[in-house]
Amino acid sequence: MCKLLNIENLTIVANEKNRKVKITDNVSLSLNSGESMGIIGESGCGKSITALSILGLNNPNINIIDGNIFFENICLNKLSSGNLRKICGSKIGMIFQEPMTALNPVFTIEQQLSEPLKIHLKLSKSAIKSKCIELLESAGIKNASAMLKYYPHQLSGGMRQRVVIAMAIACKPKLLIADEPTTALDVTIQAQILHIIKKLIKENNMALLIISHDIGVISKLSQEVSVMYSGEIIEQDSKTNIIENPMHPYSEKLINSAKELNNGCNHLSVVNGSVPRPEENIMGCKFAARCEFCRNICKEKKPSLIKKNNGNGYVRCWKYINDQNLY
Amino acid sequence: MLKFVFRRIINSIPIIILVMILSFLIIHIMPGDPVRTMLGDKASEEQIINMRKQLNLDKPLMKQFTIWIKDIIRFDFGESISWKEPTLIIIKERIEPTFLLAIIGTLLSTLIGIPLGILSAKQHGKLTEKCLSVLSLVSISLPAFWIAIIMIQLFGVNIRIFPVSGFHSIKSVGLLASLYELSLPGIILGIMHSGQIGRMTKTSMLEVMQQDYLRTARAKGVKEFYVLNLHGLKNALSSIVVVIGFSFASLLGGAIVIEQIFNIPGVGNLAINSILSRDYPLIQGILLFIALIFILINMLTDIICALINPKVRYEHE
Amino acid sequence: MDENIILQVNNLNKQFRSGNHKIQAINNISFNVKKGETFALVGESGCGKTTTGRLLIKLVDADSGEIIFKGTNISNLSNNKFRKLRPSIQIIFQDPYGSLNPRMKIKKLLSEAVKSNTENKSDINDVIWELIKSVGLEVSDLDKYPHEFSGGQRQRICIARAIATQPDLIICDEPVSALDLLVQAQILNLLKELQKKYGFSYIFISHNLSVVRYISDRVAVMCMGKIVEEGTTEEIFNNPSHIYTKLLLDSILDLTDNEKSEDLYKTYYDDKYQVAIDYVSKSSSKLNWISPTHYVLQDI
Amino acid sequence: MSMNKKNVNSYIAIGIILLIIPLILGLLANVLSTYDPYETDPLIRLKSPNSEHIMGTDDLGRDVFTRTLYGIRISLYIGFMVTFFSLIIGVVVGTVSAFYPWTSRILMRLVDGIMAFPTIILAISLAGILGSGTKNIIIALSISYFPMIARITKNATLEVLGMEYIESAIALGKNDLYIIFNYILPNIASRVMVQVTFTFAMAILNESILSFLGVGIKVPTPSLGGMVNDGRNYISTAPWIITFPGLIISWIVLSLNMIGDGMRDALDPRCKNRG
Repeated sequence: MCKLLNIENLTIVANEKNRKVKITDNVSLSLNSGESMGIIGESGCGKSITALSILGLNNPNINIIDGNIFFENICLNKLSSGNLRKICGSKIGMIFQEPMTALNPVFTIEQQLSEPLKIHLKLSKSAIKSKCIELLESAGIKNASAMLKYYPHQLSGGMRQRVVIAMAIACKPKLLIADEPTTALDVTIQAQILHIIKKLIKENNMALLIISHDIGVISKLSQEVSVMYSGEIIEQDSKTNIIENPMHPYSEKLINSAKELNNGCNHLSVVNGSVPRPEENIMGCKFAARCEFCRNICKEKKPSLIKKNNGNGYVRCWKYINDQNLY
Repeated sequence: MLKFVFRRIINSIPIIILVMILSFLIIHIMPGDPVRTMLGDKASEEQIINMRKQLNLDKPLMKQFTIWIKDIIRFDFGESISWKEPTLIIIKERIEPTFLLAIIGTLLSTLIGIPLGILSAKQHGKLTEKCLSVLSLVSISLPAFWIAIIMIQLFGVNIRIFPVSGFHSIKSVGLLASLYELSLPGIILGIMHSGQIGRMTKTSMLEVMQQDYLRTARAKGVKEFYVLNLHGLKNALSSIVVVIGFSFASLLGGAIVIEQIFNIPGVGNLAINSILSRDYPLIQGILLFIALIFILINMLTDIICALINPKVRYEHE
Repeated sequence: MDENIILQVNNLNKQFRSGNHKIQAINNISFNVKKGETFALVGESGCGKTTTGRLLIKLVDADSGEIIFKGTNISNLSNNKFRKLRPSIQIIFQDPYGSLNPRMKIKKLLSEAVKSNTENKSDINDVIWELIKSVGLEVSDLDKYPHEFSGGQRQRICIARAIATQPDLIICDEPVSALDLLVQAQILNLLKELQKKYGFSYIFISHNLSVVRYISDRVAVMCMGKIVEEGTTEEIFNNPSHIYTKLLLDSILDLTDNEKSEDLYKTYYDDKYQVAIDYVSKSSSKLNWISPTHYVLQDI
Repeated sequence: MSMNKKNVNSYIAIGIILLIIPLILGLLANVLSTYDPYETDPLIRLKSPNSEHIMGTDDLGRDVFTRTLYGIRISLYIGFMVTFFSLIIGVVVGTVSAFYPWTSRILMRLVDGIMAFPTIILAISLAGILGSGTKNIIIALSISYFPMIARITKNATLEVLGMEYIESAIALGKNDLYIIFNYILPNIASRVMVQVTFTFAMAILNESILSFLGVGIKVPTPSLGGMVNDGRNYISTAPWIITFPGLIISWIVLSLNMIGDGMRDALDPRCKNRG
């Protein structure tokens, strides 16, 4: 059976001034239809850029130099822009981080919401209107028909995000990409939005790719989790395994500090230092400088992503690579 | 929307009052006695006293000011000394060519400026954009009077395709003939102002092109043409409208130099002649008239902006 | 008055106007902060917590109410008189990119802060060296400009600036919200460590309950400009008594995804949120004391 | 702030190089030419450019090259003085009215009032009323141009005042003067400088217009605009009289506009790196 989404060895660079900076390095992901996958990582780790590159929405100075993105066996990154457009919004929907800026301030909600319906479904005018109301209601907006005449600035952040969600699912896409959908929202609103997304993917049997820096958000919505650090996937496993038994020292620290903060404790365990800048050229493991298990090999040679002994997950750390694997 | 228009009108009242004060004061800042300068050295003492009386300059400043304000409210902008006619009537006779010229200039500059601005925003960083940006820089750097003289020599004298001087009203020669007389100055003004409009279009398009909502539109599968020209341009339009309004207003205020060179009897021409002939009441009247037109156009552009962008409307309410 | 109380706020009010609308940003709030403790103001955006912080250092003037800092009522002090007191109350902001003058080197940023405390007689270079080390940066960093640092490092510089004046009270306005989780932990630990060393008090403003729970001794929950519940951290987290506090606590995302919480979600937040908001907007200013340190705002 | 884009740098660089040439010509006018700009000689009227008079002579037999050099000198001088006064007045008015909002009611209203007149009309009227002459042109143009700088200064200051680093300085107990000089001026300087460069360009352009229309520099004194006016009637027979001064005005204004454009692009957040 073919995968719904298959990202293979994706390497993305940004052209800055006179040099090229690697944003992601050999990222591979795959997702079956109806499944959900979360990508977690700190800001600047390349998770959003990976997600945006699926629909080719990155800035023009950011290019894929290696690897492919397959969606239903179609290679998206080699598709002409016209053909890619047919997939955007119809088979793949996207929710963005900033509800305040994601909507066009000079068009009404109806005008914006009806666009994907007009383009992909080619509905009649009256059908569009009733469909718009239906979509808004499914996104948890109560007075939907009144809402259609509003402009974005008349709505609160939570309401705008619901509109963005309604727009993303307008054509019942097979894959929904959510890029930090709740980061800009208050906690109580966050809970509402997460619930709506969860309900909608279940009802429409959509696959979900969710990007977040918050393990709490990821754990609410996804079955599989990929942990990214400085442009690389360092661990990939089921959610339960990642949360209960993270293997990579970085994921361990990340999960632990989230747990410590949530459960209340007297002292937070700390990882010193900060994420290396993308332009730094690091030979070995990117986390080596901050890792308490760092050995010589870690600084010299980059570990490869290996299958975990127990189960289906993958991890990228010398700790788990047997000596015989080093030739 | 009505509320916005109303508020906008109310808001411009203080500035109108201020403009009245400033145009009143302008005659009082001049060094020496304005009447003596106006009449020249040969004027007799009696003439000076009469003139002073006529212009109310013999009264105290506050009294002069109240008379000035009262007159303006009755649409009396003063009386020209050299023409012996009310300023407004003189301006009225001169407004037609200026108005036509302003329309031609603005229309041309908009038609040239906006597409080129969008093009250079799209081609940002590429050769096309660099060429266009140098061209627009040149267009705002050239002195209009110099270009106009050269153009007259080229297209009016060497190759006779354009008329080079004068203007006859629509009533006397018909619309087409009038427009034809204004074609060369109109083209010059259009090209020179297109630089400014093109630059503004480019700047605001570049800003809009960074916005998240264009990405949202692309994610919906909207065609790139509509992403830029529907989603993008409608957002960029309000700042472009401001520049267009500004350039229209300054043309209405008189393309002084162009009118002077092409010998077009317009408002700008009148202004410079009144200054050269030291006809102070006329200068005052023209200044006030032009400033009021300026304020009016500003008001209209603001209202157009509010129509385009609902956010502007609500920010003011 | 209690010797230990360093800041006492009584019946503070602040109204903002936007056009014809009046917004009661701060609605009759009172609280106190003791020496050496961390007092948290927690709530969602627009609840007035940031405004409270700005009122306390008179970046904005209050409409009515008293702010008594170390026995002086600063709310009606003129700006000129208050200027001398300013170094004793410092503030750390959320955005580490906007809170440092981009045109000054770190050395200048720190020395101007040290100089504001005129009582400081020791050699200024020594003080700066000690400061930069105490926040975990290198002496060589002094000759750099703010843009050369990461968000976490900049927040360290902000902290160094704040403690340079030897203040009694530091207002931390969402100091870790813009930072990554692991850097958050570094900064939170640094704040705790410095408090232990120098003994100043914090007013910790945050929307993040987990962070508040970690760092604070006492918590006030704000909603719509009112303090709806106040108590020690244990009391608030173990025995939340106001409907809004409960809602906030329920919104914390735990890492376990139990299916039974699904039903709870269904209509829970939409309705509960509205109920809580209505409840707060109607409630009187009467306090219902649960323990000597714990109260909730009473219903009408 | 660093100049990020390569072409931005080159804009400023080209602009400066272009500007240096007329600058040298103007400053060294009396060294580069031995002729007297006022000396008329009916015998050599309207001579085309030759080895003695490299830009030819005008209708009164004056050397066009010499007069152009002195014209550049006076243009640059007026441009500089106008920019200087507009900058000082504009920055003071702008910062004060941003810093003390109550003063803005008077100061910015005045600025709005002046800006309600089209600059060129205002400048011509003022120059006409004050009478021609270098000093009066400087006054007229300064009054016309300081409002724009004041407005930009005010907006930039308000933006800076909204930054949290200002609040942190207030919290340190710094006084207003300290904040203005150490916090506000360094942070608005670059934006104001862009406008200053454009003001310089516009002042030179408008000085030439005033002189062309006859309300600028008094007649025998060489000025670029005045020379174009003088040469107008001889354009078919002696085009060099108006060609060179016109070219030089365009040259100076273009180079200043290039510098301004380059500076503006360099400051533009769009060109900055992400993160």
